[in-house]
Amino acid sequence: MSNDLQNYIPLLMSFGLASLIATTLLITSRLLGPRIQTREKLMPYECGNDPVGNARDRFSVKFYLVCLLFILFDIEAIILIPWAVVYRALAEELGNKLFVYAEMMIFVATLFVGYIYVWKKGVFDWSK
Amino acid sequence: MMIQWLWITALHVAPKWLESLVEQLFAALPVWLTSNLTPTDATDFIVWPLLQIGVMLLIVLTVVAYLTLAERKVSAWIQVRVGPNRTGPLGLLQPAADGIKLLIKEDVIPFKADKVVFTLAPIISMVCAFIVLAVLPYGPHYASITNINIGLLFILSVSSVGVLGIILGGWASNSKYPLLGALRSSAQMVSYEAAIGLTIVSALIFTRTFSMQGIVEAQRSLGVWFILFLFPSFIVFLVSAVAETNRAPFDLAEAESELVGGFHTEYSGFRFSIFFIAEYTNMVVVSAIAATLYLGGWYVPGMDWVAAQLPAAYREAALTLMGVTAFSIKCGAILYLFIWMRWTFPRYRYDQLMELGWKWLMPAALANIVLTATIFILGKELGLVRSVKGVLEMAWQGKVFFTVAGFLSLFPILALLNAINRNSRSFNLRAQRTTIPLSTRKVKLSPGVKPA
Amino acid sequence: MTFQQLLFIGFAALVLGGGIAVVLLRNPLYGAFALITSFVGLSALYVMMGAQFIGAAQIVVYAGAIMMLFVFVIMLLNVRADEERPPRHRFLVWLAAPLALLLSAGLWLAVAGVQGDRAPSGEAGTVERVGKNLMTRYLLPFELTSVLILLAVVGALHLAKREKE
Amino acid sequence: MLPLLVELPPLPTLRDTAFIMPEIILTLFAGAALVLDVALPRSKKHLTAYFSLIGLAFVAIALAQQVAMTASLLPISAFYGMLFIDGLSVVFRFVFIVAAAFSILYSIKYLEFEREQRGEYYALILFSTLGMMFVATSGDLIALFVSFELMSLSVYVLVGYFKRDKRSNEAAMKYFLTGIFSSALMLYGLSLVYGVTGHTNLGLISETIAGYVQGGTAESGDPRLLLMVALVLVAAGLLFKIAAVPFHMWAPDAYEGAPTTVTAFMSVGPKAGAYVLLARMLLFALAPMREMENLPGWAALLAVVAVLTMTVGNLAAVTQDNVKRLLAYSSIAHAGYILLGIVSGTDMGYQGVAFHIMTYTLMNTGVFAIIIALHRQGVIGENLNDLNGLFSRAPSAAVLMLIFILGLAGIPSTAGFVGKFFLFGSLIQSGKPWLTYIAIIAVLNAVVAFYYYARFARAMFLNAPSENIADASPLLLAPSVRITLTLSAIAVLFFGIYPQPLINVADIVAQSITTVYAQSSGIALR
Amino acid sequence: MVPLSWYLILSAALFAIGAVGVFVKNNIISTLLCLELMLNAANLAFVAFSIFQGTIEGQLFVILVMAVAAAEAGVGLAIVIALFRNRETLDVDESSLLKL
Repeated sequence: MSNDLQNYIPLLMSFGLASLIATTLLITSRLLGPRIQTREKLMPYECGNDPVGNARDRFSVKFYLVCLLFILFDIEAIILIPWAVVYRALAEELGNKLFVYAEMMIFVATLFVGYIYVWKKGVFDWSK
Repeated sequence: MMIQWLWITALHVAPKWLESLVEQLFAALPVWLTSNLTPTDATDFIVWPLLQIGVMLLIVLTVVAYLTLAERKVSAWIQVRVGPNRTGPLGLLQPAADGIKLLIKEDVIPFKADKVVFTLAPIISMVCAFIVLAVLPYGPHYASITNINIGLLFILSVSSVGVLGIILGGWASNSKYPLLGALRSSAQMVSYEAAIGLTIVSALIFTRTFSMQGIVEAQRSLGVWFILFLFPSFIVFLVSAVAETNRAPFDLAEAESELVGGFHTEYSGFRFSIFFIAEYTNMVVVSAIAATLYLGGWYVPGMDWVAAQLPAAYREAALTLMGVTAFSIKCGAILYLFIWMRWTFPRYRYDQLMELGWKWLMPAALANIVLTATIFILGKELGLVRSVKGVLEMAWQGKVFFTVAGFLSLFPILALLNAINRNSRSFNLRAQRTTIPLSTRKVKLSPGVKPA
Repeated sequence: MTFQQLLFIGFAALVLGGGIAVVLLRNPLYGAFALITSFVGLSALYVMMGAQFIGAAQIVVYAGAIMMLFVFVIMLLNVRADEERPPRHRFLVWLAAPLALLLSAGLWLAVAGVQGDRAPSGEAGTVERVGKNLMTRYLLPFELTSVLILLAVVGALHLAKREKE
Repeated sequence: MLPLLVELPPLPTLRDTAFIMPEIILTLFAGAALVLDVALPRSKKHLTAYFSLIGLAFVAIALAQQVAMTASLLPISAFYGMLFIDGLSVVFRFVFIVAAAFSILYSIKYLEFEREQRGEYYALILFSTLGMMFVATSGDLIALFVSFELMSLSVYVLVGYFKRDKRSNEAAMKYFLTGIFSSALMLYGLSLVYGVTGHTNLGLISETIAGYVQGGTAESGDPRLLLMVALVLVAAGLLFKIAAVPFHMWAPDAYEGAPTTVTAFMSVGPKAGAYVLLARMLLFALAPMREMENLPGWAALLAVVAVLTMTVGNLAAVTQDNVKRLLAYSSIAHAGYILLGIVSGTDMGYQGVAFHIMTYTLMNTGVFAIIIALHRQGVIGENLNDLNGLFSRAPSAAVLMLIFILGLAGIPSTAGFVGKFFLFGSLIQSGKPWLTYIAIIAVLNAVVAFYYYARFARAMFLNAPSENIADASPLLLAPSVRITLTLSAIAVLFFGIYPQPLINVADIVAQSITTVYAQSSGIALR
Repeated sequence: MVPLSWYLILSAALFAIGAVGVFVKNNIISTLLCLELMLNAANLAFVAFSIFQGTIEGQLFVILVMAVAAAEAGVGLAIVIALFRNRETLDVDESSLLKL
């Protein structure tokens, strides 16, 4: 087993422990609490009125668009991260300092075109 | 200051037996404590970390419990009230009372709900909040539970999964308010998560590692906190962090005083409180990240010097003590800032919230990456910084340069934001007022009457 | 059997279980959830191999972002469970296990000879190594990716956005 | 700290950047088209089209600088072997530019008419072209995969471009699902290729595989087994893209449902891109696996697919009444013909592939241009009946259409004939008896094809105009389109009678393939 | 130590499951999920080969495949949304306007 892998074992343990605590607490609460179930109590909450219609209706597509943009910026961040980490070292090793700088600027500039496009298409304007 | 000096001098003149006691104590501590990175057998890397994690979870749970009390106390103080003061002295037993009350509440599952997912959602939230605690740098290496290479990235990834708990909870309730609340919460969290991801990139240029301990060490080797170099990034991070934890003034989705309580409307009893605990744990985690990335983690300038004044036997112990204390104080300060913000700023509208995330913080984070990279190259060209075997080294001129440049880079960023948002309607009150045409005003004022 | 092999079996079970659940579960939301479980298992396997960066990226990109998008769309369209219809090409369900076995066995046969199961080299998947190669040798596909992302934004926006006429 | 990368390669120089100058220009123009679209008012959006055309002209000029490089037959590599400039890449990039330019030109009026005039459309075509151009130049699996996805992803969007049209949506969905499925197949195959050889560079892969095939089997196992699995997966993925027979089901639907202009584009551009990728994978990376001892090589595999493809394509086309579906099957059949050239493995075959793809681009876009023009108010213009009496209504359009149709059918004295002659002839020239049999099947197929192409001619020239076509208004042929169509018709006839100039161009491609093939084990790409 | 073949077998099994799922599922979104499974199987094979051979290319491939997969998911789900808006069903077979 590599030395490095051992650092991950505690993560596994804390995962187990956390889920154990959560389930234990839930079960304890289930055992301790009273159980008097009435129809009104189990009804979905709609400010005291009887529920109207189906709860799972469809939503604005804006949520999808926001999530889509999140994905793309997330990917960008994930790709930028290795760059940021090696930026210093590479700038030294390659001798040409501007090279590492420029390649990222190209990447960011390309995405910035997309950013402008998305902005102008009004995706960020929630009220519209 | 005086007390510290007294303490140091006292240690210097301390009797030999005390010194030997400390030495023995350290020798008696199991191997894992000083070097849990190279365990020798199963006990070392199963039993002890397990204990460590258990203790940590216990501590954090207590901290979270008292965080709720602190929040109530501080809010009371800000509003010139007293706050909880009946249970125990100063209301110190209030969290326990709350916990017990919630534990013996009835466990209600709405009949329309999807039972499996309804149960699973809070557990996911809680696990995602707690698992991150294992990688935080509470102090020098043996005071933290584990130090993985990709600590920061791990935190990012777990928090991105954590959103699932919220969205599943809202969906499983099969009720309108929770579902809407969950969608809005998750859209909000997701928006600000992107900003966090990008703003961390600019910090990584200086840290060059994801390891949380490595980030602290990077600041320690320079003797500087990165907030000086990365002030714009810190601002972006802080704002995004508040939004990411769904706290006021960004608590749109669960604005309990105006709307119904968001994704956990249908949750009651201890199910609700698990969400609650997860939320507060996330606050702790986020403040810990901010403290680590920008405020030096457990490092305080001068602590190495103080430790060097001590006899060798105490050094580790003193460093640990100082480190853990410093870390707690920093986290506490940021947490206090969170609570303070809640009672100071009015709530945003949802469109303002999205706009702030996408039109202000996102370009700010992007511009900051570009600026930080440029400043770094500049500093390098000027010969102010060099790295020796991967460790950054700079003289005071370099530090001054980066600090000044870091603060100055705030201006181009602000100029950019101003330029691109000049016509923004969400944050420009004058523009908002003029958009309401006179003809549509409901209240017609008779001539001669001035509006109040 | 070493501890590591035990871990592998555990995570592999997670991955496979998730995968099978994706195929068997009728509710797409459950399917998405099962897939996330599978991805978490995969990420753990990557970390076990030493590809830490990939492991983290797997969760951030797949579990955190792509699956979030799926969940959003499922909720957005209110996709219900498949009706009580039998799955298409039912015979394929029975074919799945033999197919998987066949493919696996073939691979095993083929791989066992070629690779001779070398030990994984340490520090194979660190961020530094990935970054350095991505920024120098593989610069071109890397920049191309940004164009790909731009294209995806443009395309998806066009398709999903409701036009105001 | 970790040991850093052992040896860093030298930085890309200006020379390297010069090689991707066409691509850089294209990217700039595509991005600018997007920004332009946002900036322009609704009534002026068609300007993006002209802007894109200007961009393509610049790209062509930049590409012309590279023509001289093809003189030396050895490929030039840049960006550490990521790029691979040879005759094949230069010639085919011109083909892509022409395909894109024609599609844009024919789209302007059509989109105006459908009220879908937007800059995104042209930007997407440019992005797709960018992907194709990188497919043609990439010398590395990673770059190949990313650029191939760039190419396909924009076409998925383009197919669903009419988002209010159900058929467009459905076509996009089908195309997307099959496309991603084939990508996944290919990706898995690529992972096995990488696993066996340990490289992603095409040259190094070829070298390694040659070693395995020639005698590396003495070790404990036979890597060729794994390679076979990889080959099948990669080939299946690629055959999906070119709609070869076991994997052709999506093509008619996608062709029918897509906006006609997009159909025109995807039947020539991305398809040619897929052919190039196929050529790169089979004729370069996996070239040593053409024929192997004790194991079937890809030549036999591909021969079976080719025969099936042309037979099924032609037979299915006979029964179609929808022009777009008919042309879809016809393009499936043509895919079969083109595969024959790859199977034959001779110079003549490769010349035929290049020649046929080039002329096919002209002819197919031409046919589609007329169909696009037929599309008017109330008339979908996609049924064969809609062509009835075209000669009496629009004689020039009918004649142009006839020339393109005859070219597709491969009537002597058109360029289509020369292409088929080379493709079929190469089979006989190769001297292997089983290939001769295939040539006979191919010729029989071409005869079947005459039948359905003749239906076009009959509809246009012999049938009376149908009653339900109320308007006798002239077709929507803008002057620029008319000129382009006339020029391409003349080209089809000219190269049918005097093919030598185009054969010379095709020969550049063939030479670059054979040079690389001959030296596949010797070329080090760094 | 876990041998390479274990990882490869897992990846092959995952690939087969995904491929079968693509053909079996009625729902387009479920089909897309199965496609993601297939891509991930390929990723696993890439990483395993990369680690066991000590070459980095496989991991770079995986990072770019992730970007590609994200782009694909975005476009694919956008197509799903456009389709659903017009047709109100996500059944693969139902009332196909295009003949097969």
